[in-house]
Amino acid sequence: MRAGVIVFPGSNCDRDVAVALGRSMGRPPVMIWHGTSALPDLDLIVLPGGFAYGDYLRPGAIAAHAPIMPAVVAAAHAGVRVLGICNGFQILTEAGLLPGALLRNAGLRFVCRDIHLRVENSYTPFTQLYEDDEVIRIPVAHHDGNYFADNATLAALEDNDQVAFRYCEPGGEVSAAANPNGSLANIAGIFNRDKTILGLMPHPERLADPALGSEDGSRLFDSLVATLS
Amino acid sequence: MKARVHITPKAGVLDPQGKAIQHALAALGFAGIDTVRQGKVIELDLADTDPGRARTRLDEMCRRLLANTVIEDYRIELPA
Amino acid sequence: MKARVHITPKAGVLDPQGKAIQHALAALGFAGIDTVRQGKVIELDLADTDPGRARTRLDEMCRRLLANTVIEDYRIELPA
Amino acid sequence: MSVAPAAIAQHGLSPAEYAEIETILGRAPNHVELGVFSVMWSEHCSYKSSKRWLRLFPTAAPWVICGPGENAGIVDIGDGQAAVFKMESHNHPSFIEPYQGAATGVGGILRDVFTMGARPVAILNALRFGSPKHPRTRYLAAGVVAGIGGYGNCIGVPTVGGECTFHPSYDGNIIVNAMTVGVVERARIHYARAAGPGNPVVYVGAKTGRDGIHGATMASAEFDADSERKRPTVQVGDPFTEKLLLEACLELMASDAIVAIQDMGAAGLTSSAFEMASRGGLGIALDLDAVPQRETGMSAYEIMLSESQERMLIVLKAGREPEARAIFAKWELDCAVIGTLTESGRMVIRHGGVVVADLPIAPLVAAAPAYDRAWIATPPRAATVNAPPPPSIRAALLTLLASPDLCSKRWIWEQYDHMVMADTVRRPGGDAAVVRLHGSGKALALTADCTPRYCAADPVMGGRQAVAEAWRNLIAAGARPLAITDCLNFGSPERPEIMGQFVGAIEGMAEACRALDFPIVSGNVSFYNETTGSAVQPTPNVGGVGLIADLARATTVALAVGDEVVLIGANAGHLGASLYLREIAGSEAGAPPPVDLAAERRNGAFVAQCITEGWLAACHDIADGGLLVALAEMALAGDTGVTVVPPRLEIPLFAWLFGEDQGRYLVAATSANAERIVASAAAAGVPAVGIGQAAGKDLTVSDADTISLSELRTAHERWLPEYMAATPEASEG
Ligand SMILES: Nc1ncnc2c1ncn2[C@@H]1O[C@H](COP(=O)(O)OP(=O)(O)O)[C@@H](O)[C@H]1O
Ligand SMILES: [Mg+2]
Repeated sequence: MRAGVIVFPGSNCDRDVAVALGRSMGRPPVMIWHGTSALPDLDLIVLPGGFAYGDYLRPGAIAAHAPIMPAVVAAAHAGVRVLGICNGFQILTEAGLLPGALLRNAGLRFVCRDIHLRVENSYTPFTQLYEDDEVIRIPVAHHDGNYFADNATLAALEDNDQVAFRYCEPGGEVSAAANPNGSLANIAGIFNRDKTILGLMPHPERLADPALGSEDGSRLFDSLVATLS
Repeated sequence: MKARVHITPKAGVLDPQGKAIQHALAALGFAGIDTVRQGKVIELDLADTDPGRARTRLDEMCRRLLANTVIEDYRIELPA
Repeated sequence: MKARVHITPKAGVLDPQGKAIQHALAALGFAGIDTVRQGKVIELDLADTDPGRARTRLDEMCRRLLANTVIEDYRIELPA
Repeated sequence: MSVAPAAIAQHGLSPAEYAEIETILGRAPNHVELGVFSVMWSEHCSYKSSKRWLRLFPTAAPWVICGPGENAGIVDIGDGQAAVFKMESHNHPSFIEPYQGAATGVGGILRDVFTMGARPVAILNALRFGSPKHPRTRYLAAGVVAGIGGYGNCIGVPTVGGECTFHPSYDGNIIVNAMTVGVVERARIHYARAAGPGNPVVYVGAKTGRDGIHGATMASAEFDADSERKRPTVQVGDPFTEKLLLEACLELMASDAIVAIQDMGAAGLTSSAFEMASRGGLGIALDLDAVPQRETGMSAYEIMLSESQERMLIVLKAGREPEARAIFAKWELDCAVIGTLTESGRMVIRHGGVVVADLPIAPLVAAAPAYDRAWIATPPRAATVNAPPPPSIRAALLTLLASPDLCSKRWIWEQYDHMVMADTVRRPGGDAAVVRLHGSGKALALTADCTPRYCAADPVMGGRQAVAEAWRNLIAAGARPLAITDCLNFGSPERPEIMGQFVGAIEGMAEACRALDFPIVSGNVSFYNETTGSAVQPTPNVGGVGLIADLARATTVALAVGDEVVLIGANAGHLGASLYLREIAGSEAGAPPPVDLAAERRNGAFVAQCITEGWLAACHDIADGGLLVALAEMALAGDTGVTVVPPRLEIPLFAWLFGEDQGRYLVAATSANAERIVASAAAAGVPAVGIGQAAGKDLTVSDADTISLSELRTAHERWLPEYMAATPEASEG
């Protein structure tokens, strides 16, 4: 698998995701500066977490217009897998590659903690090493992760199995109490229609190392390696 | 020319900030406040001299960058 | 009565948001934009019927909660 | 013509200090020069009241690479790497504008660390707020926490630990101290000593505006009301620009183009230029027209004194400017040559083509005032207090765990990204945070400590205790304590009682540092934390750094079923100045617990040895609230109950449970290892006694005093979120 991580000014999880991907791939991904306009040949493009352009105006809004983005959009349309984590998810919605938007957390505060996720669709290149309805533990760390879409969009997401993960209780129950940010239908991550693009607010790269307490996040990267190698 | 762009959450879109302000005002003892919405205002100093052209350009700026029309409405204000 | 409160960074106070927006607009090819400042606008639905009293109350809300006058200016807009 | 007395006073200079300025110059200073003297000779920059006392600190050890005097301290952590750290205050700005004040405090201390070439890997914060009942406390706490998070989260450095306590003495003066820890390859350490006449002086980072020009100097006659209105006293931070500045600086530092570099912090361009030149014994010719400016029409005075954030001053090797320009252009930051090093020993400043200041550097820095301020020792308090027994052990424990100082600070740390960089091995909530050295099996243990109520009762003992507690926390985390930084927050040094607190705290800290081989490598002093004669409790915050050579040896505080719990250290049931006394009996009386430094060292060495032997399943030091609180914290962390079986006691049970004697740890181990621990402790002369066993889901002291973990957890977790949610965050009280 050939993987590239886009580095925007203000990205700050670029190294973290490169390390986690590197563990799964056996070699590091390439790092791609936002200011270039051409991409190398890739099987996977990762938009990492952080605060691209300080999250000013709206998180992801300015990054969605970075010089590299037309190439990312073109590659995505050509079927190259794209993974957006946290700020990367915000950028994907702003760039129109994923539907909906991420609003300020309902609690209005930044929230950094482990949460539980229920795997909603394990038949994708991103999630094939998870089981359907499996509960995994992954951290969130964001101020604007409150997923919103209008009713028609939401219905389409559900109908097409585009919801990837939902915030849930440790036992798997999807409840308001388990929702860290007010997201509609407890949505933590979504696919595009073709399941070639995944955006999610939680950070799988942060629990992808036994020294940090869990490898629940590794399987996402392992899934991609298994599919794309 | 000085222009102002007002960006507000679309009707139907949750506005957690507005709700929090409303709650806080009530708790501070300010009664009779029905709804509160929070938006952004962006003030720009434009080189344009023709208001019509300025409006067209601002409209494009809003659609391309300043507003996210999935969740926001915008309104352009130019000097009369 | 619908009221609007505009809250903007005081003159001379750094406005990183405005700076970033100006920069981004330039990168998108919008020329001739001199300065950009970003502020907040808060829209309130008040039970008040007397504009004078509404203004006094809004002024108090601004000072106590809505604005931090160390770094922000505020302006109250009531229907004429 | 001499400067008018009013202008001298407005610049915070005494008549004697002004006379000294005329002597140095042989003439009256002009307005720009007066401004320069006023900031360089301010308490903040010159340490004029504290200098002679700071010399008491031990600052050397074989592993210390750089002690006080640079932007941050540096210690060797092996394998060609070094840890760089410092703590700093932003008390006053945070009181005026809590979000921006705290945010720019974090920004400033980050720069102090990366200016030395280190990549910041962790932030800590020490916060002291007024009484929870004070009308502004909630607003201030909410803003400060959001501001620290807002800056650290954006720049992508984890905020991994800190302290937060409440006391009415901080009603009018909160304490906001931030600490940054960075890691650097030894060969890439950069210092702030100018060298090489002819080398260019380069300004990089954000543009200069009229931010934060000293309040004291604002009323000066040269300015009309309008220019005053234009000058915000509080700076607004831009963490995004700081992130770019960090990456750009580290990229340039990877080459050998830099001779010297210093951040522009307090007193901005003035202090960075004077300090770099003075360290190198050189002069600088500065051209202010070249300074990147955010606003039009700025005066020389304003440019020299601006405290705009996210800026650095660099001395480059001549000819390397294009390299620097290319890197800063890539990161979209300003980069401008604004001067040249000279051999003149003078700072010659031009603006609009004319010389606006011409000052000798060495006399200005060397002749900075230094005072031996009058001080009187804090009168001792009675060693014993009359502490009433609690209504019940159960009720007392629940009250303590739910008290503002002891309750869980989760509400705070969940607003901080404490995991970014994916090396936070021990997250907030334990003794010390543990941050892995990237890509290795080693780690740093980090802690911030101080018990102001002890310092108020007895500054010497409180000073000792702050250092000892930091040391103990590092030991408990499985680390070898290396060194500390500090931030000394006190009232007005012009009052002998306050100066007495300061002197006492320093004496106590220095004793502890010496006894524990725990030198001070950097720090900061913040005086004048008082309003209308009412000062904060003396608050010498200590930030400790330790090394964990093998991550496999990092401990946890979490109890597990089957663990035997052993108390290490003597328990005399000391209740003076304790939280038990304050929270249960409503009294702040009494002397603080004595800190026996020899015992402290012995007990700590013993615990460290147990960790090395692999005997411990869990380890926690005993601090605020005493033994039972520490045990409850271990039970909650492990979600495992525990039954306390006290040994035969010569003191009341509640004193044994809630006393705050120092030098103690609770360790957990298998019963075989517990036996080994008790036996070897006896041989080492360390008190050790089994006090209970972990099992079930209750904490039990007696049948009547059984509390379920869920009840404990609710009590521990409830107070802060409920308090913060209770009423709105009004900015005016
Ligand atoms: N309490 C203290 N203990 C030890 N060193 C101190 C203390 N206060 C200040 N220093 C040292 O004095 C120097 C100047 O400190 P400071 O002015 O705060 O630095 P900066 O200019 O980076 O803000 C630093 O090297 C600092 O480490
Ligand atoms: Mg410094």
